[in-house]
Amino acid sequence: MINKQVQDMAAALDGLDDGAVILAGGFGDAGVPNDLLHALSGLHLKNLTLVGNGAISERIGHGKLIDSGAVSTYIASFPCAPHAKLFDPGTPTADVALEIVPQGTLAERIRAAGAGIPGFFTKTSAGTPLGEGKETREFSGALHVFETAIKADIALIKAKRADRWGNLVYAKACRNFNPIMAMAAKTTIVQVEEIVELGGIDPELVVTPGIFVDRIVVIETPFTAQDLS
Amino acid sequence: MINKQVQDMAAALDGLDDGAVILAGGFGDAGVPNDLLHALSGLHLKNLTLVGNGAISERIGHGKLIDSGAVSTYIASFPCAPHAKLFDPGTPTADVALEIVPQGTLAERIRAAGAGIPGFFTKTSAGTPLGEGKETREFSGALHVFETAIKADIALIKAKRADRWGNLVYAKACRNFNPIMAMAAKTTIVQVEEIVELGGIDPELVVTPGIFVDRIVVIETPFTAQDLS
Amino acid sequence: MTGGLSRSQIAWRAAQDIHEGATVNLGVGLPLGIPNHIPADKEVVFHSENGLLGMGPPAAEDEEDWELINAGTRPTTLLPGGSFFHHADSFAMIRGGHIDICALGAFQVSANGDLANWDLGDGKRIPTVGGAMDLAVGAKRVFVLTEHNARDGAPKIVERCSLPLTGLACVDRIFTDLAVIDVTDRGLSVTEHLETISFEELQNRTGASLEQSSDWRPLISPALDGE
Amino acid sequence: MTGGLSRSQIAWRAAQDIHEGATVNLGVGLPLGIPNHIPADKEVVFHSENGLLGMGPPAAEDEEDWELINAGTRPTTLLPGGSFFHHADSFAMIRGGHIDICALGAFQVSANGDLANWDLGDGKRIPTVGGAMDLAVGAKRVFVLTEHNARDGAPKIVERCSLPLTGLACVDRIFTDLAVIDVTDRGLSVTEHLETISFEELQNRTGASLEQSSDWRPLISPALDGE
Repeated sequence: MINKQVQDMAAALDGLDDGAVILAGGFGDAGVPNDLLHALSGLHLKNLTLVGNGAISERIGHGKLIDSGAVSTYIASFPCAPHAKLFDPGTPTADVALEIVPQGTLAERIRAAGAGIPGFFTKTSAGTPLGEGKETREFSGALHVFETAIKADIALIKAKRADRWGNLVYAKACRNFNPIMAMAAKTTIVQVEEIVELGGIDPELVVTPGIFVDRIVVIETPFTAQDLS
Repeated sequence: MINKQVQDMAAALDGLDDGAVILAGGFGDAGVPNDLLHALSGLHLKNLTLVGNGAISERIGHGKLIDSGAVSTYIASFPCAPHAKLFDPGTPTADVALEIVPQGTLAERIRAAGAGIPGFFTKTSAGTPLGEGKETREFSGALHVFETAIKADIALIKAKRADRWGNLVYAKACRNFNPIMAMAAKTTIVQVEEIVELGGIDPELVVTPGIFVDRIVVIETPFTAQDLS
Repeated sequence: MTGGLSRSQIAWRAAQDIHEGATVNLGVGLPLGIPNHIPADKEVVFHSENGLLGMGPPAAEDEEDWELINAGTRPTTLLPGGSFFHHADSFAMIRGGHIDICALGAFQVSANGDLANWDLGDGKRIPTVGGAMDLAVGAKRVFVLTEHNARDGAPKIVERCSLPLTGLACVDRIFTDLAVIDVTDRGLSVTEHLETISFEELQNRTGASLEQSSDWRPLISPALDGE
Repeated sequence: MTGGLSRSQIAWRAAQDIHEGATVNLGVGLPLGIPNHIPADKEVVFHSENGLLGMGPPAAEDEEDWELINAGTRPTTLLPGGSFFHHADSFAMIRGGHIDICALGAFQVSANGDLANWDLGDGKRIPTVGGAMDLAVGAKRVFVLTEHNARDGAPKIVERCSLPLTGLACVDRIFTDLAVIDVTDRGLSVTEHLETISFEELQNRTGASLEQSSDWRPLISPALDGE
């Protein structure tokens, strides 16, 4: 019988190692796998490359993992919200290497990795500082840059509901990067609020088919930014 | 008020012209916009480029439009089922130019057009006759070919249900090429079995958001291969 | 500084150029005022790049749903007819030219429509690009809403941008507190400006050469509450 | 022609190499027999490139649903846990390396794993590639199920393919009526063959050089009904 549910965080994060490339979902605080990220912070790994849209605070989610010292490179479109204590000179994370990627290019590079496309051209960032040093080509008279897939070892995903095959549905604006990140890693680890019986998710409603999911851990009440206060 | 529904086939196909590039959905007979294609056959246009997975018979769908003499080029992965009377020497459609494209490459080239990606690399067809003459590049030691987006003037789509904004849901295996083709044309024309009130489609269940849809025509009982007998 | 339009009036003026049925993405700052000036009977579909189409007004304070946020990460609402999708699909809408109008703020716009709006280039802050570069080059039409001059009086419309670019030749129309200016193949064309200033004065407050459009008309905005 | 395995037995043998939980795509011909030999208590997820995961057995004759067809365009079924998706997502699964095993038929397989299975190259038929090229290079492991020799006795396993290729160096394991052969970096390695024929006889019926695997064992299949 296929059953991708694991019993606890330790099992969910088993085998993660120093130097891994990790995709972590979410936008703002919506869809951020905070519980997975916080548990990962506690493993004291080193030299992780973290990929995600951005951190909202050093106290939660992407920011908390970065602040724990585990991350040497952060690939993001909006690395940090204005008031987060991250990356600034004098903070513990001043040495984290930042790679700023336009949000749509970031999404497409991740989707490309999941879809087996090693590289593609896009108009986004052509002629700007973020396009500097990239191969360029004209299409229909407009300058484009060549972008490559971002493949990862691990994807950390948050979804609303799963079944034991790993089919996932999300809540509202909490899809964001999660469905495409689930496609792009060797091992995809998901935190969900509940697991329903097989067949309990309408096949027309599945957003992430189970083929993209490796491990599921149930966190009934996920940690959110509302819990910080 | 936004209302993309048009009253009849004439209004749905209004403005189509000789030489247009037309995407038509479907795989086998599932999701094929037969009624739109048959109405288009009656317009006696010329030199259309038709793009789709393949024709199952000269009497229906893609095959009927081709057999009507309107199509000068067919871009397809499986141009014709074994017993269809199409393309063979001596048949009326012997002169139709065929461009055979691997099915996944066809899907990705259409999706690329919809997503504003002018070109991408894929391993598919590298080293084969279908990759001949294409730009090649190695990634991770494997030969890849460069493929370009297939942009179209018109997409002919079949869906199950729509609302007046053009949100679409499909039935089971009838999605196939329809959702990606809806993204890739200047004008997307959809036949649906019913239109429900705005809000009548769960926002989590929308497969094609209305942004991709221009005209909707209701065909309560679509023509299918079962009607050929 | 002048008797120019208020921020609400700039948003009002831009809203007049949004047609019924348009799909519109709004950047932060001035553009966020636009929905306040779309009449209730004119259906406009707002896109939020974090995966919403058919976005409604911000959530009421006692109805905040943190699973339903906008691109500014604040609780919002979804109208009937709305839909949810993931980031690759959302930016396919943007990059693929499916957004009719994107309204953005600006640090600088150049005579050929180059836009600088993401990095002040002063090294004081971590640069955060978000979706600005994708929106700038992807939308069918790009509106810029901006004060005509910075607080120190420096023109924001310039011959060439000195700040790091967001996109090349991507801006179509500029709405300021003084004027409405189209970016054309021949340069910047003033289609409207306040009657209270002369064309020469407008030119003096602009860092690039302007021409007056053949269908020029005065820039008029109603008085608006709350300014 | 020989006392080799029946077509069902070839499918049975391939089915033994499909692990529980595997996601599997089946090409037309011999591979379509594989599901008949997966025990009911072993969950295998079948993918159909027209947009199904968790495909079940073909639809019963009185329960045909023409909105639910397989890649062969015949009515099929969906198991609990199944899902529907569009063609770009379906081939993202294939091209992105998410399909564990793809089982295909073959006209020819070469010593380095090149596959020819889509065009006989005789100009007699319109060539129809379908998803063969994507599957051949995209799946994690590619199984080929084929008669060891064509009807005229010509070997289907050859030094170099003479027919138009489907994919380069893509085949991992070949199941025939006579043997199970792995494509390795050093060439073709026979892991199993019928005890009723000698290695020399197998070599004589093969168009490429074979070596016997160090963990060779006899190819044995149960008698199967319906042959």
